[in-house]
Amino acid sequence: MRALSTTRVLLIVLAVAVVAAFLPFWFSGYILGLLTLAYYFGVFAMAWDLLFGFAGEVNFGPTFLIGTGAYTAGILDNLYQPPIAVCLVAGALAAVAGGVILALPALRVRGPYFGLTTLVAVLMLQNFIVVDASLTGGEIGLTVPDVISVSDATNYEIALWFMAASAAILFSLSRSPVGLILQASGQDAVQAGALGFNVTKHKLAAFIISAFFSGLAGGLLIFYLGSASVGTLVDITVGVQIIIAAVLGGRRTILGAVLGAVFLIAMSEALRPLGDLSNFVVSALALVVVLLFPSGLLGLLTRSRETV
Amino acid sequence: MADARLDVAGLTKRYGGLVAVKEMSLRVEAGKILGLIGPNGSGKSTVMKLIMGIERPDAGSVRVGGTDVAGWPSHKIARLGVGIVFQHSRPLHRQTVLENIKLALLPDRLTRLLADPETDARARAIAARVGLSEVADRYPSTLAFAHLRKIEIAKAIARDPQVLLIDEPFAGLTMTETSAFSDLICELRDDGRAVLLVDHNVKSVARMVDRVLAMYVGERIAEGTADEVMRDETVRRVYLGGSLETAARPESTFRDGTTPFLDVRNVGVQYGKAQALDGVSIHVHAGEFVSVVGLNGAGKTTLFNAISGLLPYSGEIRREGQPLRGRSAARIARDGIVQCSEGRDLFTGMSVRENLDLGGQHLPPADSGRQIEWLFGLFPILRERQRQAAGTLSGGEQQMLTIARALMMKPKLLILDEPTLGLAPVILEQISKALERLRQTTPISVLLGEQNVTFALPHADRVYVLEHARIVWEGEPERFAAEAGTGYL
Amino acid sequence: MRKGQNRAISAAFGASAAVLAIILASPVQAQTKAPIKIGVIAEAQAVAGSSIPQAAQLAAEELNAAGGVDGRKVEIVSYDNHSSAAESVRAFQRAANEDHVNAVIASYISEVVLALEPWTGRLKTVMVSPGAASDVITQNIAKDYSHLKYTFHGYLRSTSLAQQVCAAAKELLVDQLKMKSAVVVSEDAAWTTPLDAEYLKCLPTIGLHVLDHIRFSPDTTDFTPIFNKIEAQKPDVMITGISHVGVQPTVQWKQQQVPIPMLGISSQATNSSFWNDTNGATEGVLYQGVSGPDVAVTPKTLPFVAAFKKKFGNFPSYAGYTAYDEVFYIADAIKRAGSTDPDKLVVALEATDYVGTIGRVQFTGKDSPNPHALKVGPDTITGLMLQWQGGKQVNLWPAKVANGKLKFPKFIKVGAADR
Amino acid sequence: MLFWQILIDGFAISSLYALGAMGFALIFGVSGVLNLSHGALMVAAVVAAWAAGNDLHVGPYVGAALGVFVGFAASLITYFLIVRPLQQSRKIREEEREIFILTATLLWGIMIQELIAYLYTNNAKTVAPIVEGVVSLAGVRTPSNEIFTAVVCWLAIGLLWLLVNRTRAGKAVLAASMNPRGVTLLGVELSQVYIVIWAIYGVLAGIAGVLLGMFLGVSSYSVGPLTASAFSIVVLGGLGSVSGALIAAYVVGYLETLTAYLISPAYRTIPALLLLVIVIYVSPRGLLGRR
Repeated sequence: MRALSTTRVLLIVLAVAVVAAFLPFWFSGYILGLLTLAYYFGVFAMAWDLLFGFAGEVNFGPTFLIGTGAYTAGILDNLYQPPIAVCLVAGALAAVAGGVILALPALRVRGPYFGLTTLVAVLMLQNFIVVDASLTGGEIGLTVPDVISVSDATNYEIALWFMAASAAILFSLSRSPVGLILQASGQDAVQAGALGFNVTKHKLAAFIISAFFSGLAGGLLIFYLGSASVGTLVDITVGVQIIIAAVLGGRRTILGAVLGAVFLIAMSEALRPLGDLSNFVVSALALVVVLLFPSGLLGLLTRSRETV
Repeated sequence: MADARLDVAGLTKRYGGLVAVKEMSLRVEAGKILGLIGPNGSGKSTVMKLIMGIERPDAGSVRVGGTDVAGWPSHKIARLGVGIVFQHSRPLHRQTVLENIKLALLPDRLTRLLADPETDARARAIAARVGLSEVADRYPSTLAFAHLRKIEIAKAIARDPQVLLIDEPFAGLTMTETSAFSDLICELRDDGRAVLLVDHNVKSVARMVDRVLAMYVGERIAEGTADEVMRDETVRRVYLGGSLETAARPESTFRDGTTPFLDVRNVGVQYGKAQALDGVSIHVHAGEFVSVVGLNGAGKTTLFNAISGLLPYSGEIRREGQPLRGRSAARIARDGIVQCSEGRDLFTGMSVRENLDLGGQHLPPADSGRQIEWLFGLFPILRERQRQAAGTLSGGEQQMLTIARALMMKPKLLILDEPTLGLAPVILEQISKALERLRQTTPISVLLGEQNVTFALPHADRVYVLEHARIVWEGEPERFAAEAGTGYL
Repeated sequence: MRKGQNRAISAAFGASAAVLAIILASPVQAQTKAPIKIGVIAEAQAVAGSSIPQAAQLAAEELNAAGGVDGRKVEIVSYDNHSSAAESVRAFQRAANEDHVNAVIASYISEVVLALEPWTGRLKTVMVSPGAASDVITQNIAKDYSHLKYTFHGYLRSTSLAQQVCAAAKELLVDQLKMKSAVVVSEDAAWTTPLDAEYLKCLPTIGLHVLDHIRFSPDTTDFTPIFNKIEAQKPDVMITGISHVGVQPTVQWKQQQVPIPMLGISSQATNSSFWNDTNGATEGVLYQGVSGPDVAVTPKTLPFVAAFKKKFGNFPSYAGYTAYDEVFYIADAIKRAGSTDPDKLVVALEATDYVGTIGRVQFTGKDSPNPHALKVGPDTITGLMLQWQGGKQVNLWPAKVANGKLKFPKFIKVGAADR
Repeated sequence: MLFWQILIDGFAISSLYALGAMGFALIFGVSGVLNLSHGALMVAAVVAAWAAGNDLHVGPYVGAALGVFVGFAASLITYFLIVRPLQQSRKIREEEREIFILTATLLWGIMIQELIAYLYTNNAKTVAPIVEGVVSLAGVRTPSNEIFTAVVCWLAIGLLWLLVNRTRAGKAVLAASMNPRGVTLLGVELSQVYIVIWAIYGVLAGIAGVLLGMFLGVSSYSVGPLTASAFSIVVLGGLGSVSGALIAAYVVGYLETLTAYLISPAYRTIPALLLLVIVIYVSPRGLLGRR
């Protein structure tokens, strides 16, 4: 992984994406639907990895950003039915605003305390959605009148290319000078400051970027599903699953996050015959990976040279 | 006057009631090196952090090239031309050495998605300058400790700072590495930079510095050339104490012969890449009082923690001939090797009595009561303070409680790590008396680690000097001043 | 029935449905024709939802034992939606695109059905809901008939439910016990909005003065403040609209000995296991139902209950009855349409006239303000008012199928004093 | 009247919160572990007590005891299976250990939750109460069970206090929560202290769970909210401070009750969350935090 240049990796991403673009010729709509979801969750996990792996901020509330984006887009569509693109942009912007709100305490408090504020942010959003049921659809969900497409293949291609583009942007960013500074700020803010970097500015930027992609993906997801609900987009457990996808795939790799998300989906699909127990088994498998292979799938594949 | 690159005046920093730095003033001109020395806790590192903007000063000015930067955020101070070399190196592990250097060359802009093409060449030039050329494309985790220190220097000089702050430049380096390192620092000075070196003692920086400023408990105590400072009476008293009276018992009087009570053989400890202990061998006989003197950072605490089973180590540590490796720290303590750690590790929310009871919890209640009575005799103040929470005691009382709590365990060997740290002379007197009584009236062996020689020598039967992770001298206390004293400053 | 909603993404990702194997001794000739596939999307972990696939399965087996539909076997494909709208959408897509089902029976949660409704039009797949109640489902059809005509509401609308509650309350409470005042208390959900509106309209007409109208979050766990607030207003009865919650308000009602009876919709109370779930606290609770275990609403009711109990070991939930009937009338419609073409199937379903376990099933016409809703009334479906008494569900209304008398636990003060 | 009502109801619910959160705080204080499977352990205890009554037909006392035992056993399993391997793993960097423990305990909680939903559905369960009926307190009709809940909570808190302050093992635990290194230097095996605190924690969570099951009832969906409430109480009280958790539990309990009575039950949790945000922002150490 390390030995490969950024351009090489981007070419590999492109190649994989092109191959994946042909999957609709072989796979059924159902499998495509699963992958569509996996790709969106991959984007969530990548955005999270940018914050945790690079900026060093333990964000337990990725769903705060996702939910803000998705619900803003969905509510807007419900109320005024502007073009979907307008809803998506509004959602992404709302998520960015959410990212800034989340970043404020992060720049003030450290470590577990920041993690707590993010958790509280999720709980607040959840409460707002549940209480304000007339606007948000409450506990069970918000249904949007418009969807991007009803064709599985079209939805799949949109998700795939959105994911590939996000991966390319986020990965390039992580490898760019800005990514380097971000990593330095995350690892040792004092030292980064002493090297002349405005740590606050860089971390804020990381929050904004992470929020932008989370919010946009959240919006796209609800216009794919046709509905949004606390249980699928906002709940803390959803956030944890995103974290698990990123940790499973390998932290600080950006691309590993997609791998983790696809792996989780493939796993739950493979375990479908177990019925109600499938969630149990998927959690157990993820737990085993966390316990035994902390460097994640990508770490396992590339045998990272980083040693403790 | 006008060409002082760094001009600090009246700098003050308080943490709550504690004054860490009091009205410090110092000046460094271009092309000069100022050594800022002081024992542990003297506030020298705080001064450095205040200059860099990592901490905010409560009062005073910090002028860099004429601009007062006191209270600025550190990235702005850095951009004004101040660089710092931290004592601990934390390079980015997933980036090569070159990339680590490039990082420091990057502009602080969010829009910079591609590095300037010349960045690479500049980074290579800096790597060559500090002697990292051969390893430029390797990962930090594969490098030796000295290389990691050089990465820090490389990062600090990447922006071509006019003022360079260096914290403990030689900590963890070998002799040859030290000399290569000081050559490098001298070259940086010859470029016309103002350099502030922060270290524990004069000796280590004497060869390079133009002037030395000595600090003690937040205040300046002396300033001048290295020689002047070394001859200064106040400095000598701070480092070496006054006249030394010793009352050593010859080693031959301890009758356990070839298997001493504690036998540390060729022990090494590594913290990451840094060698914290290197081939250290010491021994303590049953009933003997042994002092290990050394400056802060020499490795005393590491040695004691290895003995107490708190750290993994190489080599062998034996107690009465039996290896200690594999026993848990708690087991070692229960078996009678008890440490009073530097941080004291008291249960601050509990009363004095409760702390003592916890020390005696392995004893039958009757024994425990008797032991407490004995200790109240040794430290009468603790009897008065019985019901008070440990956290509310004064520093000296806390130290007495720490020792008393350890003695509640009826130890065979008592390890005392820097018991004098931050204590007033009156208190030292009391603790000193208690230790002497312990030595006279009990068969307990004591292993004392100190940088305060005045405190360490009077009771000692034998003394070791620990310097840069190695034992450099061993002998009777009366020989210390003549043979090891000067090197200690 | 769901709160906090801890949903594993793995679940969110896929309809992790267990496809129930349908292997029956089948006549050889039937296998030459492709089976009729009916998808069932339900909440397998919820009591009300778990009866849906079971009842559908039972119906399919009975149909197949009788030779199937024109020699075609009926096959049930079931999906667990984990009570989530998004997962239901996934399951619906899978059912339509992957498993090519001919019709879908989906969910007792209104929000789920509302989320699926646009997909019935998008994927041109017929869907019948066995248990959702919201009037919005059918109002939507009226607004966009050509697109949403594939949705059928196979359970009573909230408005109809409220009307039945009012009718029962008039006989049982006003006429018999001379009650005068009520407080409406409902959970905040899509289905209770029209329910409450109808309550507020019809209760005064039967002589119950509505003192207050309380809506609470389905997340509520501590009902003490709500009961206290109601009690302070001294109503004669609480008229309820609860489905997602059930056990907790009932248990706390008993524990705090709130002296006011509860009557209305309490979906969880329709389940036979409710007595155990509440440790008997449900004693005296009055709830509307479309059927009861010992109530012969139609000649088909009791045989169905017996067969269900024999096969699955418990009694069906209210959505079990409707799901059972739905399999039969979907099969019937396919037979009449002579095709599984969705548009022809819609026409055939609209003409449904089928006597099932809960009454006579007929759908309202496409010109009605609520197209594709169940018709209610003495000739079609009347509904029941039951009460938990000593661990049994006893029917009190309508009188002709009643099998018990109104009876309250001691702490309830009925008609007590001069309120 | 309303005043007494709020006072009594708030007291009962606060006592429950306190009991649930104290063990959580103890664990964090001694070992720095935030156990996010907390809610799952409590629900497991409730479901065990419920199932014992329904399936095994045992009396309420035996059922409750069984529930508490399940809480105790589940807690120790959590420690040995999940937490200890992660604490001792050398593959994980020190600064990342925290997120690994959080992730793993959360996964573990989800596993327990899914298993419960699978075996016993996600319907709410209530444990058959040990005492029934109502009594009148200051003119407020109060269920005896509510009083019982408060009494048992305070008995358990009192016992915990005695254990910690009056026994040698308890003293060692308390000392370890202040300074883990200090007790090692005094010859106390931290690994044994950990086992003791996880055992205490399990019993407390079990009792709190069973009481909650009798008082309000829980379902498998309660897992997340229960963890979150313990978490916010412990943060509000100051991470690791057991007495802080006790005080914070009453602050949160009364704030919730006041909101429920005076504003609306729907907004019940919101003021407490707002308070939490403010406290974290103004004083990240919480009301009585040490770290």
